[in-house]
Amino acid sequence: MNIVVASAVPLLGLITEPVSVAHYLVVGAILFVSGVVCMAMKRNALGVLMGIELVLNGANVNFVAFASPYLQGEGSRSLGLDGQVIALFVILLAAAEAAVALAITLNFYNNHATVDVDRADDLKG
Amino acid sequence: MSALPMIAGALIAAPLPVAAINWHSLFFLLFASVSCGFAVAVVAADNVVRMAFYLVLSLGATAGLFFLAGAEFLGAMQLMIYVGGTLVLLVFGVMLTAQAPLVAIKGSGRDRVLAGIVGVALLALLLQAAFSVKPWRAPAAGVVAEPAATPIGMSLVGVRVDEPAVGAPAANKRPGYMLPFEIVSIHLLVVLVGAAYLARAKRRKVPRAIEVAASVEPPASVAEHASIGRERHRSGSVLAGGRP
Amino acid sequence: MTMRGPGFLDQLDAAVPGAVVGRNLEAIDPWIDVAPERIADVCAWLAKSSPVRFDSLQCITAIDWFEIDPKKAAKVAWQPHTEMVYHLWSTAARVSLVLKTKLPRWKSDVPGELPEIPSVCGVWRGANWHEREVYDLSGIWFTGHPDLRRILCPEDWEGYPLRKDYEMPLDYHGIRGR
Amino acid sequence: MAEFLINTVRLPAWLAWSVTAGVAAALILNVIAGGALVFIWAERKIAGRIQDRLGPTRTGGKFGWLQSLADGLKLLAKEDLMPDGADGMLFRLAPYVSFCASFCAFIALPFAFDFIGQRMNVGVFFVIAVLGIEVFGVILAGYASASKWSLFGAMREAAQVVSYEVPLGMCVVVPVMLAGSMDLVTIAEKQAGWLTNWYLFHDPFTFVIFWVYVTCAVASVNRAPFDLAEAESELVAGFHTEYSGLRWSYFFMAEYGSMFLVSALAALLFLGGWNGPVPVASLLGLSEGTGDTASYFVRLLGMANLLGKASLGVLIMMWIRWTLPRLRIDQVMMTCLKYCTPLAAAMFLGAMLWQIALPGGLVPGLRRPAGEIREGWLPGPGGAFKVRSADVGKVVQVSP
Amino acid sequence: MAQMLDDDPRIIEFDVRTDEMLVNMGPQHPSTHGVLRLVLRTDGEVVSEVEPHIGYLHRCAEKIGENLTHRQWIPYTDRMDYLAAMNMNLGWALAVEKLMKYQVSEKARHLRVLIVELNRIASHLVGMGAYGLDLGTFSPFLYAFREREKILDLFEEACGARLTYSYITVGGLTADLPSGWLVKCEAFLEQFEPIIQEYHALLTTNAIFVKRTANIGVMSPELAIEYGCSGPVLRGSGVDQDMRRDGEAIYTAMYDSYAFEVAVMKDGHYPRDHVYPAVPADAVLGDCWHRFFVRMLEVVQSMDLVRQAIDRYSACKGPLGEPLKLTEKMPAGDAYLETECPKGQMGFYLVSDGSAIPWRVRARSSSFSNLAVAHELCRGCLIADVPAIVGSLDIVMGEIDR
Repeated sequence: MNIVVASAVPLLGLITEPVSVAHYLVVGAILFVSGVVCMAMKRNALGVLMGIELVLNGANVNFVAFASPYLQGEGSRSLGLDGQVIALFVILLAAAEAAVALAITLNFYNNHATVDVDRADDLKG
Repeated sequence: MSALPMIAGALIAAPLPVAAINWHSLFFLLFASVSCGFAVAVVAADNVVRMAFYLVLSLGATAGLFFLAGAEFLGAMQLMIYVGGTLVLLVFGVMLTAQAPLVAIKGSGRDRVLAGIVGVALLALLLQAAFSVKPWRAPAAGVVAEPAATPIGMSLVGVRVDEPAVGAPAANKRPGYMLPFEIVSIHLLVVLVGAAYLARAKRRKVPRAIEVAASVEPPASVAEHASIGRERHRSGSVLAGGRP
Repeated sequence: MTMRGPGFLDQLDAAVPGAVVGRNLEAIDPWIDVAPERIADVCAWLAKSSPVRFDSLQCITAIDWFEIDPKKAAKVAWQPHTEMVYHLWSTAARVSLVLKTKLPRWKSDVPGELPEIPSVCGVWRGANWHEREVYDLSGIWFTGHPDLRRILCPEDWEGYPLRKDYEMPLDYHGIRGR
Repeated sequence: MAEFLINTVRLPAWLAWSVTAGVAAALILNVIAGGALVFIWAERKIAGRIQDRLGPTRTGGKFGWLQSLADGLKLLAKEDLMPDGADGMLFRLAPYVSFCASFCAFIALPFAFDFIGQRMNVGVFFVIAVLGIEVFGVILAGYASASKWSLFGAMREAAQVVSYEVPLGMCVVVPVMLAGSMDLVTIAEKQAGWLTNWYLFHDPFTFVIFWVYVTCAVASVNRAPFDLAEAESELVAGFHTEYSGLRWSYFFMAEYGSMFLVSALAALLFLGGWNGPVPVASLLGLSEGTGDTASYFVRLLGMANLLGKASLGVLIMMWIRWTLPRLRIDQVMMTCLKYCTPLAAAMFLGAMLWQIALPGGLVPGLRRPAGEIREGWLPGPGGAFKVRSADVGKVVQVSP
Repeated sequence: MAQMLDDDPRIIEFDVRTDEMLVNMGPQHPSTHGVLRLVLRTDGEVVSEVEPHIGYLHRCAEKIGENLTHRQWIPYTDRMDYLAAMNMNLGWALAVEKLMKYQVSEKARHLRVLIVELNRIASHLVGMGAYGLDLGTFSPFLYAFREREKILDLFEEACGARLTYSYITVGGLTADLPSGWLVKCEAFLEQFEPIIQEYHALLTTNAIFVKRTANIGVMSPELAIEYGCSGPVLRGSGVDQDMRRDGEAIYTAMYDSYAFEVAVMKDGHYPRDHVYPAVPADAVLGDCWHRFFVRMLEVVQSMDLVRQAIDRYSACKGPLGEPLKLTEKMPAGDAYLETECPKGQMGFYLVSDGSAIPWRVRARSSSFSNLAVAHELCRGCLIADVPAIVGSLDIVMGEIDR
């Protein structure tokens, strides 16, 4: 029955079949690419910061996926606890990074009255 | 685009038996679409405040994905630190600098096209990698995740209590995370101090009325006023000649 | 308290010669008449150097002596003019003093040109609002006032309501006046 | 319930689970929404009594008990206004963000043994984390309103709530440490028995930290004297200055939801959860875990217990609100940084040392046996080992 | 430039740079006591400048006064400080009587004292309650209004009005008290006296209240005098001045044989005629707390005066006397008189050309001068302090805008 429906409409398989690591990886990839594009495209320093957060989250999704006991086939290896701990460190470092980046942005804003990263060209010869 | 009519057609022709729905997958789909959709919205939005809001939703949905993957502690952590802490900080920063001209700085069209091409290319690469992961549709059934909070806590103080993966060394031989934990702690402290130092600005201090009052000499007239006794006075014009 | 009564006036005369141009010590509130251009000097002396420090300005009043009815105007004993009245108070000695000064109704008798008088804001900071009010309602220009603009009426109000010949505008931004 | 539906009513499994989930969700939502209505009525009544007047008396007959409903109808009928310069999307979304965050936290809140939306291994953590998101709605509302007063309110709220999360977290960690679990059900179960088993009376440090928790909880849900974000005498109405009608009422419901939540959390963490001061059920020989009809009765009793304690907390917040003046923003921040945080940290340390020095408590007989084996990990030779479930609850001799 | 910044001692290192923002507080704002508009220049939460804008209630009562006879203008004085209309009536009536050299009967004199002191209590109750409201506590406001209602009931019985009385008029009062009024008044005082301790518990000594008011908006005596501040605002700065004791003879004669001590801090303490809570350690003379406290003391002081007035009034046997005719002609000349109203010294200046209609009428408002000093007090305070400071000045817009 399931197979019939799934074969009739391939996308329906998404909600009838259990998810696997690959699903998570796709999500992670989309987050990551969004972050990269965001970093590249935005001129607002805070926008760039948000891009970084997205990139880190994309990576985190991967770590969690590889660590999850739900998503692994029988006998396959998972990162187990290590994946979660690494993701934890990523979150902490992201918080630290956000604090410093925000401080730099505010400092930049104090000195230049703008948050446009293209205007940060003081070191240009 | 052709998928939608197909789904609709399939639903009409052969109604999807609700029993066939894998609820876990459905919720995954929900969270994943929210997460990815708002991540793309962050890229697409120009208004920095809205970007921050989309980011909140995206990261919140990611926390939901973590919960689905059995990483409850991590999910709560994501909500607490990321969504509750980091992003409030970010929104704070956005508002501090959100003056009309800065709210929406638009990138140039060339940048956009370039970023789009690079992004699509990168995405293609990553998706290729994602789909090549071995167990594409062979997840385990009936696995119940162990509560992870305590093992994570124990591993951070250097003791591993979780079940070792297949082929890994025995429980108490595997490395803990004591040193990284300490490094991160120190790092956070340094960052805290550094950020506070960086964000300062010199500015002219407006003296508070209290300080002004405190800095002036003790008023002479207080003594003068105090010297007047509590006897009743008859006042009048100074020109009226002497007090009666 | 020997420095009261007429003796006080002599001191004032000596300190600011020629400022006091008249006096009435028999009135209910005895007053002295001051030359308008010397009012700031007199006040400064009264507030800072006089034996009785008049440290507080209670009230500034402008009285418009002008009779619109020509029949009555013919009978009155005075020429049309504006009278400024300053009520001073000494917190330490608890005595009051009334200063009066006469101004023309219009500067150089050109209607629309406000009569001028030196501001006493430099003597008492509290005079600021009082002078603004007098300017607003009676149309007296205080020279040397830091921020002389209307205070009770709207900024774009026309005319000076407490002048006797004031006529309420028929219309103010679409609001019927009379 | 699901088992009952599957086995007795012969429903298909998916339907049984859906029905169960639906009933649970509806219960939570209605208990909270209905609770908000009751609390709004209670607040008006209490305010009235405190201020020497009657409060609502007419609507709905006696005591004006339908007043909140009538208010709700009035709010529904109000014109839906949005300021000209407002950011429309964010302005509309903000109340729902606040509302959802406040109500989401109830998922992990147990009302009695097994009466819980989703039992979570990290329940406390989850509740605190989700509650923290409520501030987003407020910030967005303040920003999107395009009003300076709203922005002031939002900024105050952001600064205040984020700061108070630190001492609040520390206060919460103490019961977590004593119970050895972040699961709210476990924490409450550990306090079963007589009044003396409550963590409030565990040791002097927990007694002090309870009051720190109360302070921080009042501050983090923005109630007087910490209601800086909506300080009506300074900021008109703070972040919801520009809101009216139903959208405003969502903020209101979120506020009452959060009030109830932090009160329930206080009851669970410090006041024995659903365990009454006197263990009536166990004295009668009943147990809540067996699954028979009697156990349901015990659970209902426990739920009444918890709701009573949480409502008491809410009532105390109302009492405070109608008694005290409001603090200034710098004083609020100072209270947090100079008093609450160091105090919470010191009490945390103290409670930890107490636990090591006097594991059985001052009067050993009053508490559960000290040598009872709990679930979790124990240190042993060559690393920690997991306690076998069969050993949990056994009492062993502990060498001092 | 950077070097200069480093050297200037007034420059401190502060956190993130913020931008100045102009905020309108009012004219529709919960804590501006009517239609007052304060333009705040703020830097974050810090207020660098406050500019009051007034005139929203202006109706040029002085111009109206030039078209009415002296007694006809009495109702307009009601509408100046509508919270203490009796005191306004009295101020104008005495100014006219000063010009006419008229003396009211002994009985009318004591009745006037009785009435205005009762009104002072009512006014201070509103001031106290509204101040609590400014600081975010609602209940004391209603407690204050509950007691004020009883005073208004008494007034209603005496003159038929609850807010704008026109009771005291030129040449006396419009009517004598109804029978049994004094008993009710005494009963009220009896019942009211212990309640004052409740107010002290809820506000004066409340820790948060003290934190919000002590050392906030400190006004030096010089500043207060220079701005012509008066009443509790002036006495809160430690200046010992009360027109009931220091004013002109025609006014102080009213209080002859009355015993009262001016509520002002002298030699580090307030008058010790009653039991008062101690001054908190944080409070500085001239701050909001002292201004508030002086008002609280004056409530007790006025209660004493009312009791004394009741005794003296009941001892008077003669008739109350009729007020002057509406069209009674005034002598030519001018007279200025300041009376001690609850908000401060209210001055009325009257110029007559010999007819019954004054040539010029001038009302010198106490709240006007008291508000003028607000920008000095608010400089550098926090936004939350602005209502605290403006509230402690206890202004009434009807009197400021006239």
